[in-house]
Amino acid sequence: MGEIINYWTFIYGPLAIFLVGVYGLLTQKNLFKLVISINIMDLGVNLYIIALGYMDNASAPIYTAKLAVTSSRFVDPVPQALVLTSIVISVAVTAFVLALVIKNYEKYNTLDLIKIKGIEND
Amino acid sequence: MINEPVLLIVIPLFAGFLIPIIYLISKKAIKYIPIIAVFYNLFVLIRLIQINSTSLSYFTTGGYKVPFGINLIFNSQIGIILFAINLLALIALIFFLKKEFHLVNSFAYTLGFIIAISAVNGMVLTGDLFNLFVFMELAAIAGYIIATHKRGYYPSFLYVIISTFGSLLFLLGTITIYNVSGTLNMASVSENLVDVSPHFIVVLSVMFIVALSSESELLPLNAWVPKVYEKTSITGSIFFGSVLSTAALFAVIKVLVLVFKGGYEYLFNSLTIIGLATLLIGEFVAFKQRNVRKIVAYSSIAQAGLIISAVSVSLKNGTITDSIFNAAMFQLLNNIFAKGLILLGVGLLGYYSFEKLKGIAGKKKFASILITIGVLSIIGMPPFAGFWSKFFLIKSLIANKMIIFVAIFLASAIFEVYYYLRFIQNMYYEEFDSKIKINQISAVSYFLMISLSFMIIYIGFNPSSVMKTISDIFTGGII
Amino acid sequence: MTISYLIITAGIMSAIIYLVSKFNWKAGTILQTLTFLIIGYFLYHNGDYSSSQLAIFNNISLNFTYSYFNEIFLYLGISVMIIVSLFSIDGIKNYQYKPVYNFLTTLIFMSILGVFGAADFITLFIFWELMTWVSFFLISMGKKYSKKAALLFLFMSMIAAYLMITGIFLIDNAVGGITFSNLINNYGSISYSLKFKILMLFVLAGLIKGGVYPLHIWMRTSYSESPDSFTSILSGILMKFGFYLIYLIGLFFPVAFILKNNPSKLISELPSSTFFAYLAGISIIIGTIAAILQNDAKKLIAFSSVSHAGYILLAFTYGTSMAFAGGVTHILVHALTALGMFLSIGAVYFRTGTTKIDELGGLIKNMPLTFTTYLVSIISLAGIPPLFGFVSKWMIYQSLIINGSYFLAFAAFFGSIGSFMYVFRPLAGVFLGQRPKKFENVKEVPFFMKAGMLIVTILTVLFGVLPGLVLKPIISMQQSIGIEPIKASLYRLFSGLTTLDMLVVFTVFGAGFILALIIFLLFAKPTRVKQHEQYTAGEIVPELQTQPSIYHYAKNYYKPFSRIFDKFPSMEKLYKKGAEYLSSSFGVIEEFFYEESINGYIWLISITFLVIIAIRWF
Amino acid sequence: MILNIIFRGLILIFGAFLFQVALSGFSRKVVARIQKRYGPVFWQNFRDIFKFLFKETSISHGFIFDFGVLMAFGGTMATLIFLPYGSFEVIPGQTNFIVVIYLLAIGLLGMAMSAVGSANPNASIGISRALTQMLGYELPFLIVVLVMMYINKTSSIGGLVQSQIQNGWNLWSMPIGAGVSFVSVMGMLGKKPFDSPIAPAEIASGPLVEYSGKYLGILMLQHDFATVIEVGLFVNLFLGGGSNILIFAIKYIVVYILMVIISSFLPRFKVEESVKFFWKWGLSLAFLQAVISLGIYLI
Repeated sequence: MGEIINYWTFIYGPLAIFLVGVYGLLTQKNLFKLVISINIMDLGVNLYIIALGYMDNASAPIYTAKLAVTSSRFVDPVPQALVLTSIVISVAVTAFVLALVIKNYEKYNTLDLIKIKGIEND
Repeated sequence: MINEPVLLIVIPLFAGFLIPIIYLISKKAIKYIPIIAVFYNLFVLIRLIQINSTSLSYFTTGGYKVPFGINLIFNSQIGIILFAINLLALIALIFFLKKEFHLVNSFAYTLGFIIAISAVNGMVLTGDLFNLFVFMELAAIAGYIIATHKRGYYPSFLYVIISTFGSLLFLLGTITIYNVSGTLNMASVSENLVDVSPHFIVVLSVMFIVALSSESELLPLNAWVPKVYEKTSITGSIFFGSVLSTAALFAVIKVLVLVFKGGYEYLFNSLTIIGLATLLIGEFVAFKQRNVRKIVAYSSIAQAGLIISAVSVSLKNGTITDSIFNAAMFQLLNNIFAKGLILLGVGLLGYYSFEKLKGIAGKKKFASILITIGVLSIIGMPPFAGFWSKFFLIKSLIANKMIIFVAIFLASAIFEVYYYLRFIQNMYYEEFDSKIKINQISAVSYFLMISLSFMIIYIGFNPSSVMKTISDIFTGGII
Repeated sequence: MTISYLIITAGIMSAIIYLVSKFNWKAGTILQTLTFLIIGYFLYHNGDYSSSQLAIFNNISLNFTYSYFNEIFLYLGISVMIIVSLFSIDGIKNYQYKPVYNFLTTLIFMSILGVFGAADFITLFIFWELMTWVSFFLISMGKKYSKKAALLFLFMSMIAAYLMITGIFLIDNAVGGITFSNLINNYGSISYSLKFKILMLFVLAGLIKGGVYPLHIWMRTSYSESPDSFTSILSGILMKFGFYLIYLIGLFFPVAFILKNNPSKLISELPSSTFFAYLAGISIIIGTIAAILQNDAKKLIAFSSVSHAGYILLAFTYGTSMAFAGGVTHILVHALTALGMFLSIGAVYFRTGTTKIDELGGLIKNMPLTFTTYLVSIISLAGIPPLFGFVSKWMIYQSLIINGSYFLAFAAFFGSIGSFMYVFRPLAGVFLGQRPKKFENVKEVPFFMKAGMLIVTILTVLFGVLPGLVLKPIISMQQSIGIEPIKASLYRLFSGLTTLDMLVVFTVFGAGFILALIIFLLFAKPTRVKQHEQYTAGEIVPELQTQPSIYHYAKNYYKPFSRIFDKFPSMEKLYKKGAEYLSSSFGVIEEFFYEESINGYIWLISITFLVIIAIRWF
Repeated sequence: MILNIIFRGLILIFGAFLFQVALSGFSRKVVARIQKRYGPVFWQNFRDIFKFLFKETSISHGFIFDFGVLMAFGGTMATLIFLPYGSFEVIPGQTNFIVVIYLLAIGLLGMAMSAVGSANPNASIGISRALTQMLGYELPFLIVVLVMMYINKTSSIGGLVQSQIQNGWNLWSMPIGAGVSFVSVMGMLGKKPFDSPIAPAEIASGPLVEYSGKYLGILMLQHDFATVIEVGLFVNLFLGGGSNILIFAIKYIVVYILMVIISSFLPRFKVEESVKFFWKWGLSLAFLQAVISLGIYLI
């Protein structure tokens, strides 16, 4: 499959997005920003998944009468199926973690990681 | 129908869907659903262990043939481990419903728990990489919920971030594997990986190592473990300590055995080193602790490191070195019971810091003796179960000339013995502080503890019965 | 009754004894004594050598044997346990956890039977481990700092146990089995380097357990802090496990085949034996000096054990048939004398509540039997004829002289003469000298404690006069493994150099004493006066009333001597510093790996990730 | 046979008593001459001992006080039996060196017990010094004797005497060792400069402080017997014993008087000084002798 993919667009792009998310995790001290970083990473991974399934000039993997005549290639259907699951999971996690951020704020009255850690260790 | 392992996943899931409906009818009645479901699971498991041999069987779902659809892997040995996990889950559940149910948002936690059981069973059973990712996420989400049991919001947040980071890496790796091998089925992947560039495999395997280390408590991603253990409820600690960590470890081992078995020496060498580092650092840090739960947490980390490194050593040569692998699995099995027993017992006493546990054995003799049995088993003293797993592990490692490994293992074991027995000593021989309120322990709780210690003593006096069933795990029918 | 049945009996009885003790601790202890007696009787009654198996495990069976090489140790273990148990009938009165104590000591008895009765290394290891954790609980029951002592004991014991298990599995790999007989039969097939490794592992394990310098660090605190009657077991038997291991490995490992070629050296095939012999010498010297400088009677005896551990090791590594027999005899000697010393010091503690030498004094008037036990034990320990201790020392000296090893002989002499100094210290400080006011009404210990001590005393004298009683099984052991046996009859010993006749020595000494008594009685009867009537010349010194201890020269008894060693470094302090350093570095590790913020963790993960890739890439 | 042995034993003890007490009386005379005094008559020591023994009153501090003295006296007399004196042996073949050395310790132990039993701190100090000093002087002596026994392949004193009849005196074959042993024996005897245990001026005669009457008499006897053993050991080990008891006695007198003369010139060591002295000089010279002798022997 290698020759079909435009690496710069489809592989390194999503990975760059992923790394942006990692950068966020490395540097941010705010809980919300951490959640957003996670979400960016999610986005990167999801894009990557879709990108791997993509092919130039291919049609959707659905057998129709017309298709049987014109096209020889399908887009890989599996990543598309997977990405749905992945998105659902990331939505669920995001929802949960946001609730957790609220709870954290209620408990510690701050969203700063360092301060929370300080309170926690006391 | 009863012979399908998929029931183990479906039944708790179904029970999970039932709970909201029942909840509308009666708020108390939801208590009984998870217990019935797990009991049913155990029943199914006994049947499955009886009819399945030691060879590996694949159970397809939805009618798709093996490389394409999702499939489950099962044999009687996996059955044994699953049985132990479900038994501990049952114990945690019974305890939860009896003691902690009324303290929390019962609906959410009951639901979370039963989903977690389903996910954990799925993690152990599934033979599909992406499916494993889903179950891991499911188990993790349930885990996040359980981690907040006692308002431990910050540890839970920490857990979420680290675990999500790990699972995203896992997903990345899975998809890449799919890209290069064209399949997600673990057994088939390993065949198709043969002609992939070695550099690529390195990146891939490292991705897997780091990703899997979050749930399996390995070094770079295990920072959440002590914090979560410390802040969660008794149920939660048993869930994390005996149920989730075991299942995650088992899932990791499964991935290693099925996907990477084709002699990726570098992967296994790195894993051995990481595992041993985890072991040593875990024991060293545990050595400093004066809080039982933290001790168990760090020692659990260390045990995970030990098991992973033993497994990776056994896989290094491209085939499974049976003796080491089996000993590691035996160790895994023993840890389930012993850790469960300690966490339950200490939870029942109600205090975790050494200060407050001083001399409590004078007041709670029987419970303390049961805890002592757990501790003696975990540190490997005869005549308890842990002795034999340690014994077989050392034996097999020396038989394979891994003296340095043995030396590190034994050095860390000395520390382990030291700090665990310091805890026991603190319980028995210190002056009891009369200001401390003693918790009542109900008959049901005693029953749970006695059943666990019975398992430990039974295995201790009859190790070969378990060893026999544990042996040949995975070796039967790998393609 | 084979040993396996005896072990099962002991196991079952431990539970029964526990239950009975809960009901009435004295009855429980009496039951314990009876159990030990009966088990000992059954072992004696079926006097034939036998082996047996215990197969509660499906395919791992425990093998036991009662044979030429272990019978003497079995009897030693059983008799020490009987004596201590007898002593305990009254002696554990002040203990806090009496039923548990009885339960655990019965388990110790079981593990003693198991270790000494084992016919394979795994069985030995299992019971060894059992002993370790049971002893841990027993030591923890003791005095104020006993918890720390127990942990140190545990730490060192675990190191020993793990060294041993590594050695066991190496043997298993090399010869395909862990039974002793298998080892003897296949010994020749092991390569030299492997032999060396195995020997080192076993001997190191033995040295830790036996308390040889510099691995003795657990002994001082474990001995001084553990409950008194358990200290007797600890030094009487459990410490001997280490030497039993060395003995076994010396017996089965190189010996069975080497001996026929080279009867004069047991472990001579390996270069290590010289090293260990010198280590033993150093152990003797340092143990002696340290013992001289102690102020606590139990610590003093602990260090004397270090020194005597050196003697035993010296005898075993030295290698002649005479030294080997001397080593085994010295194990018995030290078991008996340490038992006597610890029991008598325990008796003192029982009545006075302290073992600090300078706090006690003049107890001979109150506790004459205790004093006698102590006196006989120390005379034996110092190796003064005609008591038992002289026999083994004489045997060791003879072999040293025959081979002209003058450094080792120097060490042995040093230990022996130094032992006069340290054994006299408690004698003077505890039993003689000024008696503090508060101890004026101290009574002699109750009947059963007296009985226990009396037995030790009688045995020490008896074996001293008739050493053939214990030498006979040693000789038959030596014959069985094919070493040239030492020559000895009931009371005569022959070395190549000279003859020792213990009966003559005893008779002459007795005659001398009687003659002295006659001369003494010939002259006028003396006037008896109170202790401080003479040297203050009738004056009442005011300090004598308020501060009698200043007239009781017990503190810093060997001050001039200790001044010589002021500047010497202490091994224990070195260990302690190392441990502190380690402990603080653990804290740093925790900070680094587990106390970061989330960002820190992610950094850690990323770096790990990159490092693993980088190593492979470049 | 047994009666014979008993008879000979009694003769030995009585003879040793007469001989040594007279000799020590004579040595007082020698010391007095060195110090330009007249000194007492040579039978003065008999007078002293009998005076003490027959005293009407003597003070006892209880059982151990008596028992210790008996143990010391009895033990020393028993040790006397195990030494050969020229051709005279009480029990033939029973001259085991190690037995002698250890039995001799019984005398010290008994006296120590008795003295400390009196509860006088001066006595305790004296005993602690004596025991400490013992660790000094015994070691070099034993090393030298060990080498001797190794070379001659016997550890009985009688055997060593026999070997010297064939090979000449050990004094000539082991001169350094003989010198070391000579000083060691002086330490054993508590002669100056090694008399800190009984230093009369500072601790009032140390162990002896509480004794009076027959106790003191018996202890003086005990000391004389111990002197016989110690000097006798030296004579046997280094000067070839004697072919008959008379030659033995002459050698003995020479050694003893030599010791007395030397010690009368010397001041007193502190106890740790004397231990250090024995360890520093005694041990190193003893080891030197060992190396030399073993070297010669092996070549």
